Amino acid sequence: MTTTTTTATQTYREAMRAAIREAMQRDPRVFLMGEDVGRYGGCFAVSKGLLEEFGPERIRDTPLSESAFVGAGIGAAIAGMRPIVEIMTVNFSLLALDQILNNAATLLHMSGGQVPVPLVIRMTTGAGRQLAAQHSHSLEGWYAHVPGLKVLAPGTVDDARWMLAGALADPDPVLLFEHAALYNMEGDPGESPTQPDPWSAVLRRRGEAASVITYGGSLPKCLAAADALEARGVAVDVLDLRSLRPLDDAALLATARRTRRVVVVDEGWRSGSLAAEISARITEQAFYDLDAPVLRVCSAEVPMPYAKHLEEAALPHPDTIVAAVDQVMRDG
Amino acid sequence: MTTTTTTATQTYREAMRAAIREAMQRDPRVFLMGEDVGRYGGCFAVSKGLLEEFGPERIRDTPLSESAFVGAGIGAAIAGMRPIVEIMTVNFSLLALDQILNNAATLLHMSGGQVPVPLVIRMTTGAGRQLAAQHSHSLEGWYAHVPGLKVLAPGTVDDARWMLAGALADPDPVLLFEHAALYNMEGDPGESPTQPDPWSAVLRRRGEAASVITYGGSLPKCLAAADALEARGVAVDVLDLRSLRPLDDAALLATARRTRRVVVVDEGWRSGSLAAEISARITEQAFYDLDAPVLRVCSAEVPMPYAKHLEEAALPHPDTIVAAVDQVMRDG
Amino acid sequence: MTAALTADLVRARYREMLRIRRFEERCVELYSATKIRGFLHLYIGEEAVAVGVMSTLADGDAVVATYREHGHALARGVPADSIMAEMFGKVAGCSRGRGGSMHLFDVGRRFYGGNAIVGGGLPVAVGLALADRMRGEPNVTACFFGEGAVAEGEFRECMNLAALWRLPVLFCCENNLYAMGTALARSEAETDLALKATGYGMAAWSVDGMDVVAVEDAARRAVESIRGGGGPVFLECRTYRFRAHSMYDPELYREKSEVEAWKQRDPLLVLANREEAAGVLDDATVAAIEAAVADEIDTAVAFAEEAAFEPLEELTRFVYSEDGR
Amino acid sequence: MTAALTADLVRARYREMLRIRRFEERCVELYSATKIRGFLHLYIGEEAVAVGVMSTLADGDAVVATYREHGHALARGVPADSIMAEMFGKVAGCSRGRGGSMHLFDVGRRFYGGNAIVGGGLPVAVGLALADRMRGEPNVTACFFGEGAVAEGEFRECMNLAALWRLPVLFCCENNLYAMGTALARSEAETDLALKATGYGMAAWSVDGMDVVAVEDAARRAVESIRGGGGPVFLECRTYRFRAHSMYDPELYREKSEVEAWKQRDPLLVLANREEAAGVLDDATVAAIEAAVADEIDTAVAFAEEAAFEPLEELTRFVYSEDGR
Ligand SMILES: Cc1ncc(C[n+]2csc(CCOP(=O)(O)OP(=O)(O)O)c2C)c(N)n1
Ligand SMILES: Cc1ncc(C[n+]2csc(CCOP(=O)(O)OP(=O)(O)O)c2C)c(N)n1
Ligand SMILES: [Mg+2]
Ligand SMILES: [Mg+2]
Repeated sequence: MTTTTTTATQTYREAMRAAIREAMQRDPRVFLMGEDVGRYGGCFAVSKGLLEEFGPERIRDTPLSESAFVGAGIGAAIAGMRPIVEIMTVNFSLLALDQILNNAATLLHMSGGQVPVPLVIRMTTGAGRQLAAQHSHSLEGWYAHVPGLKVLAPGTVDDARWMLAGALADPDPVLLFEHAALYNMEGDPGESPTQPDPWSAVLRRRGEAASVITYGGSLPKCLAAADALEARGVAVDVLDLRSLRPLDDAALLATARRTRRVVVVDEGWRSGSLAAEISARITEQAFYDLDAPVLRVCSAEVPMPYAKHLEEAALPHPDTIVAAVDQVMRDG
Repeated sequence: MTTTTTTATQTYREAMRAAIREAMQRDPRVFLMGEDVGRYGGCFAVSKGLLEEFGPERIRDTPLSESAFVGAGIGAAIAGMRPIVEIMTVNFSLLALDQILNNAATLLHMSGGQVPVPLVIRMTTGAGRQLAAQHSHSLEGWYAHVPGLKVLAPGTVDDARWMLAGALADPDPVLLFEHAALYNMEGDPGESPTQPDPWSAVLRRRGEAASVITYGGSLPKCLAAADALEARGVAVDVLDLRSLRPLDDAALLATARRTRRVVVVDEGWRSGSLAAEISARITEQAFYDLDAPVLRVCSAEVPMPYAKHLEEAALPHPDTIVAAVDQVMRDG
Repeated sequence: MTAALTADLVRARYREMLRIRRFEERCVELYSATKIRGFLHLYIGEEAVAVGVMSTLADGDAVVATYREHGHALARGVPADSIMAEMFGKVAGCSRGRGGSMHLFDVGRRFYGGNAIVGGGLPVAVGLALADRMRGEPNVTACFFGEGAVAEGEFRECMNLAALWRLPVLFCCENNLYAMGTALARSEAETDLALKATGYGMAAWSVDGMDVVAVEDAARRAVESIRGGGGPVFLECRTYRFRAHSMYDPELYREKSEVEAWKQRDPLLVLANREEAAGVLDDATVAAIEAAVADEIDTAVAFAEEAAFEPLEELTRFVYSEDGR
Repeated sequence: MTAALTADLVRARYREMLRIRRFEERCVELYSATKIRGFLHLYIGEEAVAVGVMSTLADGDAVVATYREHGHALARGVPADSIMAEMFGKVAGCSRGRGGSMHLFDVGRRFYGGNAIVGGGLPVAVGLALADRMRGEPNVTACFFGEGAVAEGEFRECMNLAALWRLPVLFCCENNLYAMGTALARSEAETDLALKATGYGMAAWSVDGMDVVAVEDAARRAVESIRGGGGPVFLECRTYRFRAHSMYDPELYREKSEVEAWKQRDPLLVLANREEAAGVLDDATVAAIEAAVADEIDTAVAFAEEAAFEPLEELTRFVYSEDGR
């Protein structure tokens, strides 16, 4: 299976492709289904070449019917297959939300434990490419609100390469969010997983001054901010959540209690963001250990504008993250 | 217009009906559209009798096509009508979410201010009637995450009677959430609005011991809890948010700063709940004024079970609210 | 085929329809007695559809139904006691009391619920059929839904997808003329439902849904064609709901006379009046069937009464699988 | 009707199609120059559809289009400079730089965008028509969408709703055979799109979408019938996209030869070769039109270049109306 061994550095896109290929080679129950995953090669070229290798039955192009093919993934999973359903972007997943929330997330419970749904749904998320108000949402925090679903957000090439296997091994529905801005990021995922299972958070940087908690597309921005702070002699923790549901409470509290100052960075709109949940959890459980209120760096509350300067102003950036860290260190 | 003047006490259902009737009598652009609003009389009997009074053009029964008729409401609003679209329950609104989020919430922005959408969408929300996992969601907090939308949650007969006019007067899309458990609640809305506009929170009880912040279907539970506490000599603030987006920050902070101890009560699932946003906001802005961490009383993170004892155990109750207040008073 | 309807089969079908009828009549009493709560949607008047179609399915076939599914569950062989216990909210229920009337499940019988979102079960049915198809299993998935669901985008997407991929799905549309209070003509521009299937290149036919023999014949043809690889079939069963939509329906939208007229075509009467039934359903036989059915239901109610409630500590079970993490 | 196509009209239609062609060719250059960003979907090859249909609409009529709408905006009369400025992200753009290529708006011309969710514009179009209908306005709403949208539940719900309520909507399906890389036959079980309309009891016909005269004739018939109260019409325009789906499409899904064959039916050639055009489109005339078009586009680009960017302080404007609270 030389096709699946990874040679030194590759892109996030290539890593995700290698993960899908490996899963399909290892388990005949696995198939990929979605719009243009086959002949077109995938709208972000993730599945490019897989049609030739696995054929149209297992690399299954679908009509533009998000509700039907996501629901079909649920049914196929119930019947014992291991579908990977690709939704081009999270914006379009709204058309399949009834199936995801009313079926995938509830069937196990409604049936008293009889109907697990071992389905993996992959979709891109996030802004930054001037795609405006209908193609730039970050709704992974929304999905993380729903009991019955699990939500992963690979933010490194390593996780792009190795998280999928964990998602497919899980007996319940797992949503995998790939930030479109990460596809060209390069890294070396190595020959085997180096990280713990997908469900635990990982400390990507270690420092004592403050904790920066983030995930997915915001991780590189936070690492850049950490570098900038480092250059000024300020060392911070950068905690990569990786799993948005379940959240790794232990890791959240550990970093918060150690540095006593926390900044949460999340590309979602600020009000009702996942960052709010993290802030609330830390405050509930570590209030007396904090020297300052948990701060949030999120997107401006605006449907994403097209113009580059406006879009950039709406999103978190290393400098706004640095500013928030300076702020949280001044506080208290 | 004697039909619209209210005689002493009436139910929340009757108050909402009077509000719709009044709006339709006053403005020919207003019409009600949704599943079974006409011949059936409304799935919760809110619109009962209106078909006879206004006819099938203005009390418009629709097919089971949530996406089409909600989107049609958007188009009609853009063209100058003032539609009130009724979605039977929030669970079914998922089928119309693409229209609500990708169109209603974005058209004004995408068009650079040219296309306001003066649409009102009414829907029921909440659990408590043993309707199980596909009919018991409380997703108003989700909608409150979306820039471009406004979200109201009448929790009293008074607000059921008078909030709709404010929603219809607003140039932007307003979602009105009616908790199904409130329809038979009785009260006297009076002859004219006594409360401020719908966008500001109202203190329903005043006390110094702690602040209970809530809205909609949880309001009566919080008032019952306040009574129980009162009986023990503990007087608390009960703040009724009324508007979930925009949130009345000034009112949140005022009560938090005065009592220094806050409990947020919200029927939504705990993780990613609106309660999390309120906790985060208060912590961010009033951290040093708090004597204890903000506590949340939410629903258990489970798709709602049918069995009565399990459903009750999953929901907030006066006693769990009282327990949380006792807790927040012990803390710190 | 009708020839194949022996005296035994006449009795069997009559008994099956009567089971559903009496079971639901008892449910109404138990609802008034507040033993059963939530929404309760009665199938009374439509029994011939579930009984006729189920009698053509094999054990390996799958079934997806709606919130009006007591009849489908009973006809599929889900034990009456586990259904009754479910409606009582007991742990012995077929969904452990988590689902209630709208969410009956029995995976052992490939009975996949019990879906309370109109049209929401169709994509799942398409997926069950896709899995069978990809694995080369000879199974058929029977998906039941009302004519109101035809207006939902999900229905239309699924018809196309199943036809496009030639999946083994029997789309069984129970056309009882109303979706809550909305008559078909106020819901569909084209009220000939079978005609719609042509827009998806799908075989379709309509049948008298009050005649269990006619339903069974039509369904058998459909299932054979599907199993033979002929692709999905749309079967419209013309039927009628004798009772209110649910327990809270004042029925403002239809005339009592219309209901009475349809009651003249009660599926029990229609079967009894068929020639194959001549002499088969004499008073003694019917009385015996009634007695057996009453027995079964009494036992089910007793079972449900005695069954235990799930302990509160179990509240958050079945949100995630226990073999998961 | 064809008789009505005077020499002036031949020149006008040719010029209008050429405007779109040259405008988009310039957009490609500007995209490479990174003046234009985001997604850019070209209409090149399909110009006859927008030009033919728009020429049958009145000022009071409304238009809803997709993300591939430069041609529709230009043909509807949205000034080229405000469109170009929009793609440059400038405040002088027709959507103040908030929308970009996929979200062109001009309410003054009842041009309601610019929708980037496949099928997402249809419900809005139905609502615009509903408002006209309820107010007794004689307007028609023309809704453009690709054949890929036909698979979406939203399309099907809207077809039914418009037909059920007999709303004045022209459903204009631009069948260019592909939805990104998905050929119609891999998307629809029944590829005869007009046939689908019968499932909704809607009038429907197909037309050669490469022949502006044929499109205009068909659209005029449709618009007259709709305005006359005949209910909605589904018009399939058979056309072809000469360019890639967007700027990032390797076009693995179709043969170069297929593209070349369709280019033989370039709408500019088809019009030039019609008898009405004989002698009308001589070299001098075409050269003059080219010059005028080039002028207009140069001016638009210069306008866009010089236009100002919206100040950052304005970022959160237009989330809510300013006359709101
Ligand atoms: C998506 C959705 N919309 C609305 C409802 C509320 N509702 C429940 S049953 C029903 C009528 C369905 O009619 P039909 O499909 O004909 O089935 P029947 O009840 O007649 O068996 C409606 C509107 C729902 N459950 N789901
Ligand atoms: C709901 C939705 N799903 C997927 C997409 C991604 N997408 C953009 S254009 C397109 C193809 C649409 O094809 P068609 O409707 O034929 O229009 P065309 O591009 O050919 O003009 C797709 C799949 C989208 N924008 N919206
Ligand atoms: Mg029905
Ligand atoms: Mg196309």
